Amino acid sequence: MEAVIEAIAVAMREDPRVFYIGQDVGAMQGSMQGTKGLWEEFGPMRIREAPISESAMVGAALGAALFGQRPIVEISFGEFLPAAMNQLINQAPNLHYMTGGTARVPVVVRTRVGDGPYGGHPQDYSAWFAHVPGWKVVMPATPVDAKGMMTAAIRDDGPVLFFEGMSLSHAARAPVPLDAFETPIGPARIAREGRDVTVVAVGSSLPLAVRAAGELAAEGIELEILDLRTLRPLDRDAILASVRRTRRLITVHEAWVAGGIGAEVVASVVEEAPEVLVAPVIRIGAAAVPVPSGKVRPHALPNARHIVEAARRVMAGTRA
Amino acid sequence: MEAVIEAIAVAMREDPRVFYIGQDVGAMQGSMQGTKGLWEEFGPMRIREAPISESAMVGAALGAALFGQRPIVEISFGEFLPAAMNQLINQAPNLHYMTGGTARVPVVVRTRVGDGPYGGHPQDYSAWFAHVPGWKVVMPATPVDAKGMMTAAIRDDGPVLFFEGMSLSHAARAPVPLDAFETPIGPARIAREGRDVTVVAVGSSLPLAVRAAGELAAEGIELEILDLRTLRPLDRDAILASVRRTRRLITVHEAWVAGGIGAEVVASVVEEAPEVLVAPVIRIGAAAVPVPSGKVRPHALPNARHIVEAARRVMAGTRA
Amino acid sequence: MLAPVEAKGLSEGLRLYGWMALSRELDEVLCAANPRWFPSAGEEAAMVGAFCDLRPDDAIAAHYRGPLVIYMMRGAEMARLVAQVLGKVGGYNKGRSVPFTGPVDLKIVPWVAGDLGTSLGVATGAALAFQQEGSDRICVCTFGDGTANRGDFHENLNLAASWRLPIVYVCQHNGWAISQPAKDYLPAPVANRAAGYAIPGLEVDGNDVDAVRRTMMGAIARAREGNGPSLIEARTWRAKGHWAADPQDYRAIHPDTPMADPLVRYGDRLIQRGEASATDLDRLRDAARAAVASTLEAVRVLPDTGEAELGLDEVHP
Amino acid sequence: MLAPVEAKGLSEGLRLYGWMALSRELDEVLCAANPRWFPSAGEEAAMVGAFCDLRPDDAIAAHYRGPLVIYMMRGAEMARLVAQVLGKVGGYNKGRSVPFTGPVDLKIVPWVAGDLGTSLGVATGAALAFQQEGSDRICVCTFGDGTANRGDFHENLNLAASWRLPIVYVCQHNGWAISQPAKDYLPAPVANRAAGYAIPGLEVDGNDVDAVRRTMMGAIARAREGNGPSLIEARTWRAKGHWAADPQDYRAIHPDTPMADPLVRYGDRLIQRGEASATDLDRLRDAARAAVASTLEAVRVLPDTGEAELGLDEVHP
Ligand SMILES: Cc1ncc(C[n+]2csc(CCOP(=O)(O)OP(=O)(O)O)c2C)c(N)n1
Ligand SMILES: Cc1ncc(C[n+]2csc(CCOP(=O)(O)OP(=O)(O)O)c2C)c(N)n1
Ligand SMILES: [Mg+2]
Ligand SMILES: [Mg+2]
Repeated sequence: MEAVIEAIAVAMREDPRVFYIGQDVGAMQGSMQGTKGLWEEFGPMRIREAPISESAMVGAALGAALFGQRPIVEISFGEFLPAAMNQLINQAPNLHYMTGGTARVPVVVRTRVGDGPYGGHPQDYSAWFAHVPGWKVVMPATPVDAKGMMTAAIRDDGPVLFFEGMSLSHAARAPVPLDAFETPIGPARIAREGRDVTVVAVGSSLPLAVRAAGELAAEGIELEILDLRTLRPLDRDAILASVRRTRRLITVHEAWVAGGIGAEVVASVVEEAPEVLVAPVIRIGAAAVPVPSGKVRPHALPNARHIVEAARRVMAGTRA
Repeated sequence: MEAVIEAIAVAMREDPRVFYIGQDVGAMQGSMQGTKGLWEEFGPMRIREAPISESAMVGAALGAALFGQRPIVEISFGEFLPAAMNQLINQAPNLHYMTGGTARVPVVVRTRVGDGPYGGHPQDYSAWFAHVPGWKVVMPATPVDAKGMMTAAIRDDGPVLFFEGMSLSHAARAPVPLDAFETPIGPARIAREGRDVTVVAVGSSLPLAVRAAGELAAEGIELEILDLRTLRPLDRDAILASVRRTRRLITVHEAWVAGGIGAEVVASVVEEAPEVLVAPVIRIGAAAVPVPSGKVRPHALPNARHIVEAARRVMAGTRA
Repeated sequence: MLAPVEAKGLSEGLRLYGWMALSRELDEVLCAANPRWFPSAGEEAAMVGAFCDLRPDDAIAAHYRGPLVIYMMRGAEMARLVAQVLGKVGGYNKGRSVPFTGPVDLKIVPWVAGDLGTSLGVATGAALAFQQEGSDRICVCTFGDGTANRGDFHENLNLAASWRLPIVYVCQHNGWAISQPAKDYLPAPVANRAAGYAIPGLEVDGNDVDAVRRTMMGAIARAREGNGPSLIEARTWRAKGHWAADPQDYRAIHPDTPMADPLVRYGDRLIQRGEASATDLDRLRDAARAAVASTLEAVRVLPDTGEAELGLDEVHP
Repeated sequence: MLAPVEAKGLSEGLRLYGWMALSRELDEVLCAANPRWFPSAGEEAAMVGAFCDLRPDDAIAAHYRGPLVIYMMRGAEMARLVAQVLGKVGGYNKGRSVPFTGPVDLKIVPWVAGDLGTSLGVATGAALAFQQEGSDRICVCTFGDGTANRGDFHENLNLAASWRLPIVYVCQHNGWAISQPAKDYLPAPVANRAAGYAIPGLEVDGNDVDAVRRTMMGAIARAREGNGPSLIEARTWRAKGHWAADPQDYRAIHPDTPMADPLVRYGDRLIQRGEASATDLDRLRDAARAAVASTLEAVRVLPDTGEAELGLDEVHP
């Protein structure tokens, strides 16, 4: 996503401590052209090409951060996060807390998840990290947010995991402000107002929800779409406020349903106010199979039709 | 836990394809004496001591399973699962499905989590695996279940992750049948009947719930305790049936709350019947910090008092 | 369909040439049909030489670049493999995994995700199974020079050496990891790493199929006799891009030195040795081309894999 | 408190002896006070020799066995470290992490979990930071012979070699990984692995502090001058159990060969060299013992760490 690259370039111009670690981020300009132009501008010392050693890449970024730098480390695809998992879990989120609050670890881990033009490596493990205290986990859904949240992530003094939904690289070009700006990590955004059903959408599921809303409006069903933007910390207030208005809830993301962030969204509502719900909630996500790499994939992933049907069902299930 | 060792010994006597991979499982008899007697009986070829190479250990177990053996691989503590994460995530749960349903991978991964006499390595990452299609994930709470579920796990033709709550090794000795018997993977168990609040307890949280129930009974609050036993597949029917009776729900586990299995339990109820809940649900789990290794640890983990207070709150929150 | 290669009466040399030629032809056609296919042109000697002297009951774990010919050498059907690459029904993997996987009943370690390095673990486990069962079966595992830097390489070689497992690890060193040249991520030859595990470490000209086979023979015998693993580094050269449609702009920035075509080299040798005439070779190549073309034609018309293969019931549990 | 060691006028040799003696005394007392403490007796020459010739602005990542003396050499307070081991308030880690961690402001890579091997990654990152900032600071990282088999060992040594990072990796090879003898998991010397990364790999008598220092000096200079990493294998011997209360039954099953006590060896050498008398040594040891005893006394009476240190607000975010 060009917006992300812009945010990185601006930060690297501003702050010599910001540098980048990744695979194929140099002469090739990145997987899916994800670092286009950076290597030319900043050279091989600040755009570092690493061996296929994901654990060492993340460990090195953590150590560099601990000793004064502000690295961004790219794991080409989210499917490779497990290869760096002990650095990502037993080190990154612990360093500040376990040192009695003294260590600072300003690291951004950037990665790509889900379906998209590339097709490969579609697994989305984002929910794991939303489970782990010490991480901030973001998944922007629009170019503007992608830029603003990458800027916020780079400026953050702790570890931030930045997920790019691959299907969004298809997204219609929206105008993105040229200057550096921050989109704060945490707050969700109402992407569409509507009175009938709250749809909490994550990353690349946002356009699906928007499409579904258009279709449903014709039937008189008005979706309120909450673009979650941040998986941890969760914007519980925004979720609850919206569900209080609509009294119905659908969650949608590309990750699996069981134990996905949708479960946490649902739980956050019924921890506060189960009585607001007038219909069973519906969670939409990947089918309960390892997400296929082949042409079966689209059938395993959420689409706008799922949302349309879910909305009809929750409306029908209304007991109020 | 001796019951687990017994299950393993019986299986190894019955089936020459069953063997064991772990660290310090030989002359030392295992971390926390977890393989006591096995090395003496079965020798170093069937009780294999591995280098500190968790990823290779799990990979080797998967390959051995794919080629006709039935290995049990022990990762001494759950905190080291991330070191084997790509084998655990990108291989184990995928092998059967991705080969068009042809590969069989009868592997048991055994590990220890949570607080306990040892004190170290308390992180509990079980929720991640409950998120991933292709895994069965069990966490028995009693010696009888530990034996029966280990037997079931060994006999299963797919990968099973077997979590032992470390505090349970303290547990009061209960008589365990000597013969091999299977406790099926999947069904939860009503550990205590009660009309007022359903407490879904996981592994080492079960004794806490039992203790809390005793205390609350004196106040006239009757807990129904559901020993979850299996995190994936989740026994949605048992959960819903109990909550339909009590109309109130508390979940408790040693893992973190956000994105924990408690969230999935809650979601499974409100996907079916949000109207049964007459009070906000309460989820109890580790505090939102990396679980400390030092003496701060108990303050970060659930205890019986938390459950007692939660039960009082849900009873007070009743609107019906 | 594989008549040109499997035909009775062909000399061993011609059979080998036939497999390499088949791989080349198939590769070309797959690259044309699927821009995301990973070309293996130029690496056939390393690929075929690593696996051609195994028994059918041995296990194999082939590198993701160029494995299809290896699977066919073991009896996999070209059409079903091509179906995987084209996303058509009939693939062994039912369109679920990455397309360079093969059928497990032929003792093939499958590719079930695209993460590099983990196949070394499963391959090591196959060798462990054979040691457990007390047989003299072995496993051969190939992987790339970039993959050699994953932690799994180290853990598995050390585990296999410690346990004396019957396995041969072969690095299919083509000088690249996508756009990065090997000199940037490999400060020393991969074979040097063998000393760290007290196992043989051998570099070999990976574009000379005879040399690869000779080196493999020793390592295979060693494994079969219970003397443990070996590490072989077959030096070859990636003649094309990382993927079929790879614009390869990086190649101007990181120029490399081409290696002679292993197919041409081997063909010339067969002629020199008097084992074959140029016409024999042409005929084999033509037959391979024809077999590939007819397979492609047959597969192209098949329907795409679709919802029917989602297989919700083929997940455990 | 550290007067015996820090006292002005002590020769370099006596200062080193003093640190080693302090470590030994501290270890003994901690083992008595905490049955789960990990004894380091017998490994002092390897521990101290690896770190004693660094600058204060260099980074260190010490193996979990025996790091406290290293932290003290850099200025950490014994009482705060002892508080960590005893679970008392006042520890640098506020009772949260494993007790063998040290204060980060002294350029110490902290132990934040008990998983072995990951500290190599963070240490490598420290060296990367120094290269990025263009300084001549370096990092020294020690780890066990068992830990050397984690994938992180491989990935980090290769990364450091590829990028010529200013770091020295030192294996504190004590012959054991808990109950497993090194011969079962290390088919070759760890130093042999250096050839795989084209970096120096040096074995040294880890119970001879002078030898360790000499070997370190070369590696430190190399790193400081921008010539990249080295791998040193310091051969030492675990004189006690894995943990203080370890019954060590496995030692009868896997007998090993004791090594001479590094403290005695170094003391004798100082006497031979005429650098010290037996009385000097005794005095240092007595002073160390006294310092440890008084520290322990002071820490023992402190309250245990408790809920106040839970620090819900010290987690990011
Ligand atoms: C763990 C992991 N990291 C990164 C990738 C992305 N990737 C796919 S192919 C490739 C290059 C592999 O290089 P090599 O092992 O030499 O094989 P080659 O492509 O040269 O045959 C990379 C980095 C991956 N698939 N898995
Ligand atoms: C990743 C990981 N696996 C296993 C363990 C359990 N463990 C703790 S200490 C130890 C032995 C370490 O051996 P070595 O590295 O030689 O250090 P030593 O104890 O001998 O000083 C093991 C296996 C661990 N802490 N981390
Ligand atoms: Mg390569
Ligand atoms: Mg050791």
